[in-house]
Amino acid sequence: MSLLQVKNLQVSYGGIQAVKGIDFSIGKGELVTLIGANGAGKTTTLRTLVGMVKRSGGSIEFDGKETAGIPSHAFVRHGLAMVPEGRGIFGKLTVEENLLMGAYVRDDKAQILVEMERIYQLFPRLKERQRQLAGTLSGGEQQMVAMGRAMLSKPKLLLLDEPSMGLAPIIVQKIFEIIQMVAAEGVTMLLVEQNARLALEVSQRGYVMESGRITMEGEAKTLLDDERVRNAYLGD
Amino acid sequence: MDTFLQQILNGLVLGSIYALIALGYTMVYGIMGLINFAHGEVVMVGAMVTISVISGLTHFGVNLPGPVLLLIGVAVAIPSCMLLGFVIERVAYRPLRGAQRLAPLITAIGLSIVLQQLAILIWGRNYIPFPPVLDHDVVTIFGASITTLQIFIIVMCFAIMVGLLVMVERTRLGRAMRATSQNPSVAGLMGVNVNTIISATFVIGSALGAIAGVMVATNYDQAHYYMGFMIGLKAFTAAVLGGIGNLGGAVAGGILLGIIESLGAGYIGSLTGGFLGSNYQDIFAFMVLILVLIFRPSGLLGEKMADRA
Amino acid sequence: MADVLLQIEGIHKRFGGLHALNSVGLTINKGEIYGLIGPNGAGKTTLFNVLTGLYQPDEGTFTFNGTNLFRAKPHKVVETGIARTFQNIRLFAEMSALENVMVGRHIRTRAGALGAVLRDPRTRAEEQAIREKAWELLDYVGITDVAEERARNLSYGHQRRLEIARALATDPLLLALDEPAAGMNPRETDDLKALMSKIRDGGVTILLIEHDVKLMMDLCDRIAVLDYGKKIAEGVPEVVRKDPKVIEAYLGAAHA
Amino acid sequence: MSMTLDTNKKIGIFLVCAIILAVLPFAVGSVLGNAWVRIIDFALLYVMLALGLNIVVGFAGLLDLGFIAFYAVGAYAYALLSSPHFSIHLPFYITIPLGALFAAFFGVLLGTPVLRLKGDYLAIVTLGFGEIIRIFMNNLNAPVNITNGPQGINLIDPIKVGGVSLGSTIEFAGLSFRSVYLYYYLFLVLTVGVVIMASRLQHSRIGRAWVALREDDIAAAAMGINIRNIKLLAFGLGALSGGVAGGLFSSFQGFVSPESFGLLESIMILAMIVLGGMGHIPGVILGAVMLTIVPEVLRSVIGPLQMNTLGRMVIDPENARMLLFGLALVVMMLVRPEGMWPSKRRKAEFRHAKENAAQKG
Repeated sequence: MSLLQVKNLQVSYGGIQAVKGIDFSIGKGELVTLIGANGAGKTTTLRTLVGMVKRSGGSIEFDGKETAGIPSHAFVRHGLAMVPEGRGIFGKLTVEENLLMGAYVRDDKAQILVEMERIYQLFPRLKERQRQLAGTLSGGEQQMVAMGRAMLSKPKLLLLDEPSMGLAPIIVQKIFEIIQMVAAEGVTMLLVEQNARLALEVSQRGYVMESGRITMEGEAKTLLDDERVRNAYLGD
Repeated sequence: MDTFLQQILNGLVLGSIYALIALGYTMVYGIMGLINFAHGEVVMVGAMVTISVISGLTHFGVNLPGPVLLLIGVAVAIPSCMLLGFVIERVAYRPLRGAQRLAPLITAIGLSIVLQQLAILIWGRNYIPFPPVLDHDVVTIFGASITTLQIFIIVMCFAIMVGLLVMVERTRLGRAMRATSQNPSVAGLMGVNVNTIISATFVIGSALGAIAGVMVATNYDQAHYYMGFMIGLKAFTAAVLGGIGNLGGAVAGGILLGIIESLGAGYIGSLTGGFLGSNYQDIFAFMVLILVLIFRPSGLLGEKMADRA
Repeated sequence: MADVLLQIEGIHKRFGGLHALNSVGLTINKGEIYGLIGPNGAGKTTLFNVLTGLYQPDEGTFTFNGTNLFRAKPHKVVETGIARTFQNIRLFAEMSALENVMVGRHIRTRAGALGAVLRDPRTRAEEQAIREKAWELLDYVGITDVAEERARNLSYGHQRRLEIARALATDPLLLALDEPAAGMNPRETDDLKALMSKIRDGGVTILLIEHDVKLMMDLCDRIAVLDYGKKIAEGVPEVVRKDPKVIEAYLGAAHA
Repeated sequence: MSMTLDTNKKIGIFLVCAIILAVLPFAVGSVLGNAWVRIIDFALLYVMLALGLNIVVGFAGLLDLGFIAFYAVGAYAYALLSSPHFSIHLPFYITIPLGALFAAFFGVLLGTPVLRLKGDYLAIVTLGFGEIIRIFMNNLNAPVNITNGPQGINLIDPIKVGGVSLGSTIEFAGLSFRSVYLYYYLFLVLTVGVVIMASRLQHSRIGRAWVALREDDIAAAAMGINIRNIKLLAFGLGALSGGVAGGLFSSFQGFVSPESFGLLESIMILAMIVLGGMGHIPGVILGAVMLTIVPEVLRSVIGPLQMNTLGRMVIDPENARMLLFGLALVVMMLVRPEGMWPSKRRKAEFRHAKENAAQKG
């Protein structure tokens, strides 16, 4: 039984069809990667999943329910969270306030505090910087805030958009460590990445997207060994 | 020395009113990055509605103490202005969100004109005296005089401003407002209904505007359909002076501008050897604005914005 | 001894409490590809902004091709011969690709308002030359087929190339590229690498910021590493990549 | 082949326009009366003003809400130098250029401190500047009487061309040219001049630099455009056109007072540009003409219409006119923010903005 089931999804953006009918699915507890070139439609796909972009056709079934008609701000209530490209932290809010924003739609105050402690255990750096403005943190710490914030919404599925984009190699490594830590917590994730090698190395399954279509799919290991993937995306 | 203290007191009264209005500008600017040009008209409507309610009550022979009448007037004016603020956002700004900058500015100017003309239709073109419901008891402090009403204005303004700051800094709604102002689309991902937050911002700002409008009208004992223009402009100047988008800055800027203006009006004659008279008072706000923007474009309390290159 | 093109020393830049550049000095020689790497927030882009006049440094010296450019305005910097691209692509979105490049010719042309209104023969000839040069540059970076398209509608890769063509239109001696390969897949990166080599071979010195370690190691003659606003290493790629300070601050274990 | 066809077509259109414009005052004057010729004269003045402001707002993207100040400077310069107020009566070929240069000087004066400001900040400062100018005009009658205060300046000399005053009726070739006709032709010539100037600037190196500035000032600076100079040039040239129009207004009206130069006038001119189609010269001309003519039509229609249908004045015509103007601004921006006749480029910009907004919403 898959958590997310996408069928024939189509999205048009500024007169151009960015996503041309794709099918994919994600099972509970899985970490799945979507790789592809710039402009292949990966980010558009993610944005469509959380209602930031309207689809022009196809169906998205999440947790057994069609998501059409859910207003964009209500997706998080249904268990769909996204860490946007560039992390999207609120720089002028403190670390703690950022985390609280993650729990914005919840009202079980006591439970939120418990889970916040859990995040601090996972990322002790954040505990130290609780009252600091998030904008003053380093790139890796900001990623921790973004991940912790998303986890506080208790997502059934967490979407990650280009977490390593434009970051120093040493930070990229840290970010993938964080992703694996979060995966170990049992969070289902869909990862969109330019850095195909690292992404496939941490994932169970992968999809390759090219100009709006899914052209390959399979076990991450298989894709890592695939000649075409190696040539086009791994730079071998 | 008496003139000096007197002008400081006058400036404080004027300044706290500016501050209250400036908060409305700065909140909207903080969250949407646009100048709500029609905010001055909200202030005017607040004053007008209060006067109408009080006049209406006295006309129908309701015999209540002055302050109670005023309170009823304000109690009607605040929700009226809140509704007006809500409508302004829905009609003039929401449909244009994400559009080019100039479009919302023009709709705002258009609405401003419409509201003024409607005010003429309802209340006429002449100055309307504020009903004599309040005593103007004068208190003398070190040779300078201030009315109890003015003291009340200052105290009220500060109480409201503190309340607003606490709301924005400490509550869930305040946090959502700050998050939305920084990044609306991410705030949306967190489950914040950005439309609701923006409406709330307009509504709260308009409530403050309504109160300020009543204060202006009681302080000058009159109201006029065009009163919102100049005071709105000056309050906006105050917001810029303090650093637009910054609530504390709006308060500081408002009070500072009020004091500068009063001192300016009091001393301009002797400063220029009688060449410029106090009819140049209105120039001060603009002069201050231009000077601030030249030397400290981000305002007094605003962060220095490094251009993102 | 190679010819020195750019020399900066003791450059400081502070933003409020943040010391973004702390006594940075570097020397770029004519004809080389000089790389600049470092963690995010290390001050790379700030340094670029200082070098192109968008930021005024607080202290230091800045000489380019024999001209003192300390606290010079951007147009003066461009006139002296430094052109740049931006990390997040800043094209004139509603102008056509061709017009974008034509704007790049601004600094090398003279027609003023009077000439524009009178349309004298000199102004017309200059306008014609601007147009021809712009076509030539579009051809040079390989995007003549989209010359009339609005910059906004171009693909990501084309936009990157257009930004380079626009910078080249200013006849630079030094071309400063800020993460030109960000968001590109290995194939696109290779094409870009070829273009950069071609530009260098054409006599333009290149200053490059990139996170793609492989690209930097392959392409650059020398590399400087910034961390917390300070230069922590400088040298040929093989030496820099083995420097323990660089591994600790930037590369991490995987690339050592 | 198609080349010649196009050229022929262009010449055809040009000739038709020229003939229409040449006989327009006579046609209008004989059908609607000379009051309407006067209105057309004003329309031409507003076209000049709107084209001037369009250089600043439409081309360079600098939002100016105090543009009327330059009109005022031009008007007062003419008035002070050609009226009994100081008993100076200089000829127009000195006063008009002098007023224009003076206005341009003020344009640069305003431009210099606000160089670093953008968008709404710039709008509000220019608005403040406009108000300062107006307040000075209103109060500079004491202690030294320079502007004659709120009363304004009267009996301003009409323009005299070769000994012939445009303020009087002259007979020529059997036709009788009244003052409003004579001014019409003078204004027409100058308007055409301003149109040519604006259009040639737009399609030049300078015009491209303005667009670059408008689209991304940082990238523009990084391309070697001297941001300061190019902004000042826009302010200066815009103010120059405003100054010319101001001088003409002074001579045509024979009277100036601070009342003519309020904020509402600045907004009106901005509205002409925005409603017409910002940055697009034909659009701006259309906007200026529409916003001059339509209110006059309304003025003559609203009163009688109420009397005829309702039998009494329910709403004061002036009030109704302004109400409609305000509503028109709002509705127009909501329905067609790019204006009535936008350039293709602007149209695309607005479509993109709209799509982005829709996708975010």
